[in-house]
Order: sequence, then C-alpha cells, then structure tokens
Amino acid sequence: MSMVFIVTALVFWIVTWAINNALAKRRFKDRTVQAGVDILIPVLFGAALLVLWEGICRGFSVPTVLLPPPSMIWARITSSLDILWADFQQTYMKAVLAGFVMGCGSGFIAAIIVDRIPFLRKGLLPIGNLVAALPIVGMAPIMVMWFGFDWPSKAAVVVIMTFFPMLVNTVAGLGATGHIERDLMHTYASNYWQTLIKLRLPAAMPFIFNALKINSTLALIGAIVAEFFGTPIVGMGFRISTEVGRMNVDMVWAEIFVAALAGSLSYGLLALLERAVTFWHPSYRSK
Amino acid sequence: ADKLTLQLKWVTQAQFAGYYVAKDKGFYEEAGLDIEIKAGGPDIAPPQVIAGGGADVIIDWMPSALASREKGVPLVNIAQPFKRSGMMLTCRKDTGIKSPDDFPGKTLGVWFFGNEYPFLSWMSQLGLATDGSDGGVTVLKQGFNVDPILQKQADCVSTMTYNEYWQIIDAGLSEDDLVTFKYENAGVATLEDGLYVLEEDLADPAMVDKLARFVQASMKGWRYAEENPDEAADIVLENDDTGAQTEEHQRRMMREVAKLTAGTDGRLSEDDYNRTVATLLAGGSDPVISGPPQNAWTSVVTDKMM
Amino acid sequence: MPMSIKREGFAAILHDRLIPIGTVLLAIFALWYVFTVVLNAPFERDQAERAGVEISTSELISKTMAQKRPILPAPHQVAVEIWETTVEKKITSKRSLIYHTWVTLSSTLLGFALGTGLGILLAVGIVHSKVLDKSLMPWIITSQTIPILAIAPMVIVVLNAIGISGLLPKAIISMYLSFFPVAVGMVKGLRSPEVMHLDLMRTYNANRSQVFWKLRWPASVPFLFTSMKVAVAISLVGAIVGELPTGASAGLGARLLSGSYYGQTIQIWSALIAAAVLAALLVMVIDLIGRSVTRRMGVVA
Amino acid sequence: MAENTVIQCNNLDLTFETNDGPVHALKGIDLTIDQGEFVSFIGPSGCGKTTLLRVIADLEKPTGGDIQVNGMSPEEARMKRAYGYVFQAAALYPWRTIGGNISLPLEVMGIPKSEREALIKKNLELVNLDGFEKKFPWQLSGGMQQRASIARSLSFDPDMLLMDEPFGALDEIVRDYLNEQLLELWAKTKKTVVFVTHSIPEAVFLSTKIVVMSPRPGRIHEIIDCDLGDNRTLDIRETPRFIEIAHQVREGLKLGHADEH
Amino acid sequence: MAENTVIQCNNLDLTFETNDGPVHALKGIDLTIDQGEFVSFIGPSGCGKTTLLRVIADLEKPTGGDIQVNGMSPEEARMKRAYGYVFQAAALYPWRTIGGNISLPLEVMGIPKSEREALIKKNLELVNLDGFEKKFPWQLSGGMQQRASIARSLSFDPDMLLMDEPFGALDEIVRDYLNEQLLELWAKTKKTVVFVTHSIPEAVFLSTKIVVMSPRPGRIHEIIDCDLGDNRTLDIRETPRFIEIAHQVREGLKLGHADEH
Ligand SMILES: Nc1ncnc2c1ncn2[C@@H]1O[C@H](COP(=O)(O)OP(=O)(O)OP(=O)(O)O)[C@@H](O)[C@H]1O
Ligand SMILES: Nc1ncnc2c1ncn2[C@@H]1O[C@H](COP(=O)(O)OP(=O)(O)OP(=O)(O)O)[C@@H](O)[C@H]1O
Ligand SMILES: Cc1ncc(C[n+]2csc(CCO)c2C)c(N)n1
Ligand SMILES: [Mg+2]
Ligand SMILES: [Mg+2]
Repeated sequence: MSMVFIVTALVFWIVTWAINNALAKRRFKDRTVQAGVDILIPVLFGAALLVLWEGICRGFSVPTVLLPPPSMIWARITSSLDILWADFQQTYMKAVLAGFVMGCGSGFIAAIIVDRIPFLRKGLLPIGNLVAALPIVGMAPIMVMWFGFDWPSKAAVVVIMTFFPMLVNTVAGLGATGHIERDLMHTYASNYWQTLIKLRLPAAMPFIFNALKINSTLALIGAIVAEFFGTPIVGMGFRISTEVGRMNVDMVWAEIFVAALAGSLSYGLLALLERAVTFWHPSYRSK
Repeated sequence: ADKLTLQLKWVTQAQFAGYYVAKDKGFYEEAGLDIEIKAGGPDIAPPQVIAGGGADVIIDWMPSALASREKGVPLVNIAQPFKRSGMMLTCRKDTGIKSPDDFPGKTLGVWFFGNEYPFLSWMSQLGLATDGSDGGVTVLKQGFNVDPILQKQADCVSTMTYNEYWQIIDAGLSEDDLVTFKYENAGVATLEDGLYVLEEDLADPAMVDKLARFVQASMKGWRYAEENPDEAADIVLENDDTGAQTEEHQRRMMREVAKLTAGTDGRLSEDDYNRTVATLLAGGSDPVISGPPQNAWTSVVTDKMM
Repeated sequence: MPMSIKREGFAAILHDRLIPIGTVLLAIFALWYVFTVVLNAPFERDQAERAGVEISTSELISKTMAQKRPILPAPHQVAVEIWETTVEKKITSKRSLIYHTWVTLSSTLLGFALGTGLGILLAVGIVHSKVLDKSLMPWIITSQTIPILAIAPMVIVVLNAIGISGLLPKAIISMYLSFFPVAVGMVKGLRSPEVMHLDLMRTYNANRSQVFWKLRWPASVPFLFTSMKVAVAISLVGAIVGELPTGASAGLGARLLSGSYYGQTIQIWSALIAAAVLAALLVMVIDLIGRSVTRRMGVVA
Repeated sequence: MAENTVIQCNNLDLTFETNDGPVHALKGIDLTIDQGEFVSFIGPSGCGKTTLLRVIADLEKPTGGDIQVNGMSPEEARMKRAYGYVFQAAALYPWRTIGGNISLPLEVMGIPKSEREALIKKNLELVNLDGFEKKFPWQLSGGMQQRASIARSLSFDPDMLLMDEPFGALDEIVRDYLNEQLLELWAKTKKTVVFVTHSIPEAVFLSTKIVVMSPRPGRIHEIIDCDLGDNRTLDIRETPRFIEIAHQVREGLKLGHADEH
Repeated sequence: MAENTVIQCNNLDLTFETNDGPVHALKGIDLTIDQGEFVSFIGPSGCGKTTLLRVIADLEKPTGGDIQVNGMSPEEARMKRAYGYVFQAAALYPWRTIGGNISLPLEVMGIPKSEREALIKKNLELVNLDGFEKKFPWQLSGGMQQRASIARSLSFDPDMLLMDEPFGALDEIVRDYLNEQLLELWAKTKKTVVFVTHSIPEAVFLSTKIVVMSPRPGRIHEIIDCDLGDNRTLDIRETPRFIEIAHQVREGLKLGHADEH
C-alpha cells in the first residue's frame, strides 16, 4: 500500500531522468527550441524531486509536523496568500530592499574612497576581506537592540552583510583594468575621475555584478534570521519561527517557498541585468 | 535500567530543577530509570521533537500542547508538577499604565512560538484587537530577553515571576518603577510546565509503569529542590553547558519556582484543567482550540504512583 | 638571498601592512569608544534622572564604559571578559571561551569537510555529464536562496528524528552552506584547462580518468583553495547558527544566544570576537595550505 | 596510394556549424605527403591551416571527402599514437616540471617509470635542455619552453610531427635559432614534419614543400616545391634562389587573398 | 637643440627596482629625432624598446640623463597632448563601439559633441573603416581593430605618433597592407613617427632611420640610415639596396646579441 507511493515516485524519477538524458544529448537547430529545452530539463528535474518528496512523505507516513508533503504545502500557499503577501512586504519590500540598496550603495562608495586613498586600501581592505568572512548574523541581536523591532533593524543587518562583499569586489574590480588601458588614459593626460568613469568603472562591472548576485541571496537570509531576535508580528522570519512552535510546518514551508522564489527571481533578474550591462564581456559576447 | 528521554521546554535553568536534582541525587537510578535530559531553546518545539521520536516525555505549556493535539500530535498530559502559573505582563510605571484598561494603544512584548496563546486569550477576553487595528494593542515578538522594556521599545513585556522579572530588576529598574499583571490574578491563568507523552505510548502497560516511576522520582526531586533551593540551583548550574548562568540568578529563580510547584504531588487537578480549557475556548473569534479536547489528559500514570 | 629578502620583506610588510592596518584598527577602536559613550549615555541619564541627581559629563563618560549590561560594551570591557574566559579558566570549563570555540570548531570542520567533498563530487558530475550540468546547476543556485539558517532549528529536530544527533546536525547545516562555493568554484576550475591542453591529451589518446587526474584536477587546485576559503568561513556561520536553537548546549552560537537571553552584551561581543578570530584563523590556515600546495606544484605565488 | 605516402587527402571538406550559420573552413583539399618530407602550410589568418592540421591529427572530423594517415583513418592513427603535436604556445602544464611535462605522454601511454627516465633524459638532450629537468616552465625563457614542448612531442618517438605555428610567439633571433635546430633534428631523425606558419622566410627556409592556402572557403591555392637542398644555413636567406621562392610564395598569397573578393 | 628637433635624449638611463634586484633597462641612450622622421627601434626581446618609447611618452621616468620632447619635459609634452600612442594590442575598450573608442580621447580632452562626430568620421575614413562606426571591437578582425586603434591615436591630431609593435599580432599579408597604409598616412600628414618592431623587413620598409638596440643593459648598438626614398611600395623589398640594409640590420642585431656575453 504505502510502497505504491514510493515505487511510483521512483518510476517517475527514472522516467524523467531518461527523458532529460535524451534531451541533454541532442542539439536543436532552432534557437528558441534549444532555449525551451534548456529550461525544460531543470524543470523536469525539479518536478522529479517534488514527486520523490511527496512519495517519501506518503510512503513512509512521515508526520506532517516534521515534513509536510509538497501537495499540502501548495494547498497552504494558495489558502494563505494574504498572509504570505503581508510577510513578503514586511521582510522583502522593506527590510531587504532598503538594506540591499543602502548596503551595496555604501559599499560601492566606500570602495571608491578606499581606491582613492592607497593608505586606506592597504589598511582597510585586509580587514574588509576578513569581515566579509565573519559570521555577521551574530550581529542581529545587537542590531535589534540598537535599531528597534521594526524593519530598520533588519535592514541594518542586511546593510552590514552586503557592505563588505560589495566593498571587496568593487575594489578588486577597480584594480582589474589592464596596464595598457590605464596607460592609454595616461597618454591622454586624463584626470582621475575621467579614468574612473570612462575606463575603470565599466571594467569593474563584472565584479560589481558578482557582488550584487552574492548579496541578493545574503540579504534575504540576513533579514529572515534577524527577525528571530524580535519583530512586530509580521514578516517571513517571524512567521517561520512562530509557526514552527504552532506545529504549522506547512506554513513554514510556504514561507520558505516564497523566500526561494523571491531569491531566485532577484538572482535571475540581476543575472539578466548583468548580461545587458556587461554585454561586451567575453562570456556573453555573441559574435 | 529503563531508558527515557525528557525534552525540556527551555534552556537549562532552575525552572527544571526538579528533574536535574532527581537525576543528580540518584532518584531516577533508585527507581530503575536512566533518564536523558535534553535542554530546549528558543526554537526547539518540544511537540515536534516528540513527534519525531526524539523524546519520550516533553515539558510543555497546556495551551501549546492542546493546540498541537489539534494539529495531529496526540499529546496527553500525564502529570502537572506546576500548580500555579508564573506568567505576568510587566509594564513601566512611567507609561501611565495602571490597569488593563490602559492597554489600548500601548506596545506589548509577547513570546510567540506557541507561548502566545495565554496572552491572546487574555486580550480577546478583554476585547482588545492584537492585529494592529484601532483601539487594540500593538504586539511585538519579544526576543529572548527583556531589552524592549529597558530600551523603551515596548511599554510592557511578558515576564515569568521566576526569571525575566528579575532580569529587569537586575538591569537597574526598581520594583517601584514597574507595574505587574499576573495572569493568575486576571483569572486567565493556564497550566504551565506539564509532562506530556504520545497517546499511543499509554497503551503499553510497561511504558505506563516506567512513566509512573519517572513522575514519582521527578516529584521527589522537586520536593528536594524546594527544601534545598541553593543546592538545587548549584546542581542546575553544573548541568548548564553554556556556562552563562549565574549563581545569584538561579538561586533566586529556584525560590520563585518553588512557590509554583508547592503543594502538588504531580497529579493534574481536573478543575485546573477545565479552567485552562475554558480560558482557551473563550478566545472570541479566534479561539486557541476549536473545541473541548477529548482524552487530552489522563491519570493512569499518576494513579500508579505509590 | 633568503636573508636579504627577509629584511626587505619585513620593511615591505611594515609599510604595506602593519602600519596601515594598525592605523585603521586604531581608528576603529576610537570610533568604538565614541559609540560606547553615545549609545550608553541615555541609560545613565535616565538612571540619574530617576535618582534625581545631576551627573557631570566626565562622570557620565566613565560610567558609560563600566556598565554591567551596556548597549555597546567598551573594547576594554570585552578584552577583560575575553581574558577572563580564556586565560583564567581551565580549557575544559564550560565557562571557558576556548572550550566553546572548540565545540564550534569541531562541527565547523566536519561540516566544511563534508561540504567540500560534496561540492567536489557535484562539480565532477557536472563537468562530466551533460544531463547533470543542465538539470542540477539552476537548483544548486536555488538551494542557496532557501533560508536554511532560518529553519536550522527545524532541520536539527528533523535530523534528530531520523537518528542523526550530536555533532552531525550542525555539521550538516554547515555542509549545506559550504558545498555551494566549492561546487561553483570547482566547476570553473575543472573547466579551466585550455582547449589546447585538452587537445594535447586527445593526441595522446588519453582516457577520461587520465584527463581528469593529469589535467583537470591539477588545473583546478587554485580554484579549489579560493573557494575553500569562502567555504570555511561560511561553514563557521552554519555551525554557529546551528547552535542557536539549542540555547542550552555549548558552542559560540549558544554563547551568543545565552548572552542575548540574559542581556549580557559583553558576553555577546566576546563571543563575536572569538568567532571573528576563529574565522580569520581558519581562512588563514586554508590560505597557507593553498599557497604551499600551489608552490609545490610549481605555480608562482 | 604509394608505399611511402604518409598522408593522403582527397577532396576534403569541412564546414563548422556556428550560431550564425555555417563556416566553410576547408574546401576540396587534395594533398599527398610522403615519408620524410617537411611540408609547410602558409596562408592568411583564418584560411584553415590549423583546421587542416587538426583534421590530420583527428582533432576535427572532416564533413566531406576522405583522408588517410599511414593508410588508415586519422582516428586509428591517433589511437596508434602515430604523431606528436606541437601547439603554437608551448602548452606546458605549469604544475609539472620540464621533466614531468615530457613524461606526461609516456605516463598516459603506460610506459614504466624506469624507461620513462631514460626517455626524458634523451629527449632533453636532443633539444639542448639537459640540466633543466627539475625546473618549472615559468623558470624558462619562451624559446626554451618551446623546445621543451618539442621534446615532449618527440618523447614517445612518433614517426610524424605536426606543428602549429610553434615559433609564432618568439622573437626573430630566437626563432632563427630554433629553425636551425629543428632542421638539424629533422635531418637527423628523418621524421615527416607538417608545419604551420605565416612567416614566408620561415616556410621557405625549412620546407621541402610549401602549401599556400587561401581563405573563405579554405583551399589550397598552390603547392610550391622548395628545392634548396639539404644542409641549409641561415645565410641561405640572402641567396637569389631563396628570394625567388619567397617572392613566388608572396605572389601566391596575394593572389589567394585576391580570390576572396 | 636644433629648430626642428622633436626628441632629444642625452645619456638616458633607466633602472627598474624589482624584487630580485635592479634591472638595468636603458643605459647611456643618446638619440635625436627630427620633425617628420620615421624612426624604428629594433632589437631582441627585452632590450628596452618599449621602455624607451614609454620614457618618451612619460609613462616611465628615467633614472638618469635627460630627455626633452618638443623642447620641454615629457610630462609637459604629455599634458599638452603632444603625441598619440598605439599599443601592441589594439587595447580598444570592449564596451564602446568603434566610434565610441575613437571618441574617447576627444571626450577626455573636452571637445564638444558636434565636433567629435566629424572627427570620428574623418579618422575612420583615414584608416578605411567607414561604415564600422557602430560595431563593437570584438566584431572586427584583428587587423581592423589595429586600424581602429590607429584612428583613435590620430583623432586629436597629435604631431607625433608613438607606436609599440602595432602590427606584431597580425599575419604577414594584413601586416604588409597596414604597412603600406601607414606609410601613405605618414607621407600625407608628415607627422613624426617613432615605431617599435622586431621585424627586420618591416623596419627597413618603413623607416628613414633604424635604431638597433642590444640588451642587458639596453643600449643603442647602431643607428642605420634607411635611404630608400619616398614613394616606397612593397616591391622595394626585393631590391638589392633593401636587402643590403636588411643584412646590415641583421648583422647589427647579431653583434648586439653577442655583446651580451
Ligand atoms: N571550432 C570552430 N567553430 C567554428 N568555426 C571555426 C572553428 N575553428 C575554426 N573556425 C573557423 O574556421 C576558419 C579557419 O580557421 P583556422 O583556425 O583553421 O585558421 P588558421 O589558418 O589556422 O588561422 P590563423 O593563422 O589565425 O591561426 C576560420 O574562419 C575560423 O573562424
Ligand atoms: N615595470 C617593469 N619592472 C621591472 N622590469 C621591467 C619593467 N618593464 C620592463 N622591465 C624589464 O626591462 C627590460 C626591457 O623591457 P622592455 O619591455 O622595454 O623590452 P622590449 O625591448 O620592449 O622587449 P619586447 O620585444 O619583448 O617587447 C626587460 O628586461 C624587462 O624585463
Ligand atoms: C522566544 C521566547 N519564548 C519564550 C520565552 C520565555 N520563556 C522563558 S522560560 C519559558 C518556558 C516556560 O516553561 C518561556 C516561554 C522567551 N524568553 N523567548
Ligand atoms: Mg591557426
Ligand atoms: Mg616591448
């Protein structure tokens, strides 16, 4: 009886794997077809994962307070859209976006200052490198203490988390221009700002986008974790920590789904933007 | 010896002194038991732990346990070492709060994670909205400490008589600066820190026997702790892995906890149970539990005690 | 030659590292003191007001740096706390910071080892199999958008339910975070050999495993160490967050939490500093190993 | 196919499929190379020199016509390790010493350690690099690296050397020196050499036969015999015969370029 | 200093301080270049050709001796935008179109948009690239990129062109073509050109004066006048006078190499 679920799931897995295998090996002449197939393959893979999950939950009758099956999570998502939306607004639209913009912005400005002053570059950069590697989430309780319960304290955590990756990457990017390119500007007797705007910033773009992409996932995680240390009674982190205690684990997964969706979409958006801005980079060039 | 695992509701502190004392003093051993005590924490949900098989017995508050029961974790109360509730709402006097009538428009700190039910019941009995709408109160998810009241981010915070209240005092506010509302006095007290097991375990007589010995030895631990509060506090300290607890605080906590556990042999009084259920059902439009629970407690274990 | 280089090297280190870094650190400390006064002053004023006494500015300043539960402890308060909890306590004592650091370190290292292993394995699969490449990569990115840190407590409970307990659950959270940079870095690394180098192997009619062991693997070593540096730091984050939910157990995370629980800001900060130092040391160790390996492999530093 | 024919192409065709349409890289190539010849491919950039060499080496599959190497398909020849390939850049593995690099093909081919050592030594001597076995590539000059790369391609003693602009990155003086050494080596071992270059003097100086190619699509424009005899020295470059052949090659190249329009 | 002297070096010296000791890159350089000359620096790799050119361009400061450009210090000359510099690689910015790249120095120099457009158009025509204004660098062949780079260095009409192996990366045919074009441009504009190369035929074909350098430390070994007259065509390379000068340069190079030991 319960084995039926597991066997079905495994069969589904094997079938999708076989389909993917066939799809991946073929090259399609038509570009749009190829693009569609490139999306279809991971989607099928994801579907196989979900079916396997469902099968295991049902097959082994896993208690739903431990791990609810995807179908139950989906039902919860569709029935709690209003709560999910309110939480999303609180955590993402307020804390994450504000923190992301401020953190990346100040990291960028700091990078330019650091770049202008070699002494700071020597002194601040090793420290920045170190801080970028620190368990910043540990700052969350302190931020709540300093900036209060509402979203500003979460935004502050996001600012700290995103600041250093941006600083470090931008400084690296500004240093990434070739000697010849810089000498060229020198032969034009170009001043610091002209060189910065016309040469070094464009050349640093791949690095800056690298930081933006890293930060897009860091920011969401930071904001959610910070909500564990005190919030008003709305927000994705609040909901996650509260609903676990209420044994509504399906709601927890609904929030995780929203987080993963928001994170993947922001990442994808930034990747598209990157492609548009650094179209000239060898990795994107179409001849 | 028979093995049992006990999942605490919170970190190692004098709130659970009875169990640590029973283990340390060999009461469990005498009863032929080998008890493993698992400390809890802010994000450990004991019902989830027991549903996953991580514990045989958990300590939980009854509102949370009954709510979990409705969510499909068939918890049954087998004993109730805490007779009285230690929950309070502590407010700064300078906010002008004198009685619950002054709550509207104020910001109140509340523990969530299944600990919010007593508060929500109380507010709905007072007819105060908690969703931020007009005429209601503003609710904050209070973190692990009492900072919100110290930093004036909240007008009132939730406290336990034996713990957070004293943290406020330690932080420099005096008793005169504070106004306190005990849930007991407001008539909305619910049962705290009961022992719960899964319903199916009770079908096994050997298990019931084991549990009976466990409850009895634990109560012996509580008696000992009540009589020797300082020694009990020291035992707790020894068992604290974080090394963060202070002797002063634990000794004081032990004395306060003793007031709550005094005068019970672990049996759940049916009146207390009914009062708790009534409070929870009184919750207006959004009651904590949807109907009177069936078989949510049993005396089979305590009846077997000698 | 080594002798003369050492001298020159030291002067260079002095001017390029010690002096600038020292100055910046000093500036940070100075700022820290300023913030200590600013942030802690309102409480002192409040106290004085309630007690109905006037306090002078100098009194105020000295008091802000000696509070028991400051909003921001002064650096010397943290230093004293660290001294007391490291040097003056036995390492085995539960009040010793070194003991807690060790607890965190052990799950960090286990998680880091698992994560590195998993990352390498995934990368090898992705580089050698087209299906894996196409189906796995998007999900690997998505996996990192799941706020694992937020559900760490639940993960630990669920893992406990299937019989995984002790060090392993924390290590698994570390692993979940740390496999990502390794997988991404190693995919890059294993694909880094130039076409020419790959063609060369083809002219020798080398098989897949020969291409892997003689070309792809050695070519990816610098990438491996770069991503391991990121991974080890993030493993530490994972271990710390994995310790948060069980506030009563040992480790730096538990220390942070219990500090927060009891409003012991000094304890929070000393745990934070310990975590920072540990992170720095771990990254440095990996860096050193990486350098010596790549040097042995003949790649110029 | 004659007894001593090593490479035989008939009407060879190769078209690359790319994102923006097919690129016709080789068209109707007919070519015969005999044992012991030194053949150079010369032509403007993009005319298919590298592609043709890669087809011979079985690094690229032709899309039409046929080709035989040592009387078998290029793939079989590759499996039999019929040739050594030298790339434009030395393409030494930076994590291996010079000795280790030369040892690489030997390891892949499963030659035991004891024999490997002797072979490494012998081939290092052959290219005048004795004593550099333990050095890493970056510790050597560009010319020395290129010699090490040649030693690597010789180490398993293939009958044929395929060289794709091996000296393109070096300066004139070093290049002259290596040209002389290569010629000497060729005279000594009598291996067949197929050599890609875009330097006219280099082609004329080294080859017994020069294949002039022209682009879009890549074809053989002209095959010029280069009868300067054995025992050539650098001075030969100022002889009238040399200048004449060079002129012929240059004219061929220009005409080939003109074809394009 | 004569009226029409553009560059004047006296006993110029340059030593680089590196981790493993000083590198003596230029030693005792005496050199005079007059208005309208086409001077080539030739010499083996590492002899200091690039360094000398960079000193003239104020991209490197000499450690001894003195140098004047247009009668002032190189720095002042640079500030006055006295020269256009062409690097070995085209060094076009990939995020700018060809037009945008040519516009770059004009923007830096604050020339208004309206004028810029006319200048871009004019210079693109000068190097035969009309119609490619909107293309990105990687969409052009190497030769076209190099021409765009020359157009860029000409766009602000400097009196002097400094070129560091501008055609080093190109194949012979394209190189020949660009050599002819450069010569034509030089004849038309009468700019002073200082040109680094390591190809002997290129140096002889283009220059009015060839500076042969020798390495370690970088010195001027010999200065050879190259009196092949104006209106040179590629055929000139087969004339006896050309071959003679080429031979002279080659001998100079060899001797310079020999100095080293
Ligand atoms: N893998 C490939 N895919 C698509 N087109 C290719 C590929 N390899 C080469 N081509 C094209 O085939 C043509 C011939 O290239 P090939 O490399 O053989 O030229 P070449 O004569 O070696 O040039 P060069 O002197 O620059 O090395 C060129 O137009 C090139 O762009
Ligand atoms: N920035 C530098 N620091 C240290 N040494 C340098 C530097 N630039 C050049 N050199 C050294 O100075 C010497 C002359 O270099 P230069 O680049 O001028 O040679 P070149 O004649 O242009 O050679 P090539 O033909 O290879 O371009 C070389 O030994 C080189 O290693
Ligand atoms: C997140 C969070 N939840 C609850 C408490 C308060 N608290 C202290 S002890 C205890 C359990 C009672 O048996 C409770 C609920 C807190 N401080 N933080
Ligand atoms: Mg080629
Ligand atoms: Mg140079």
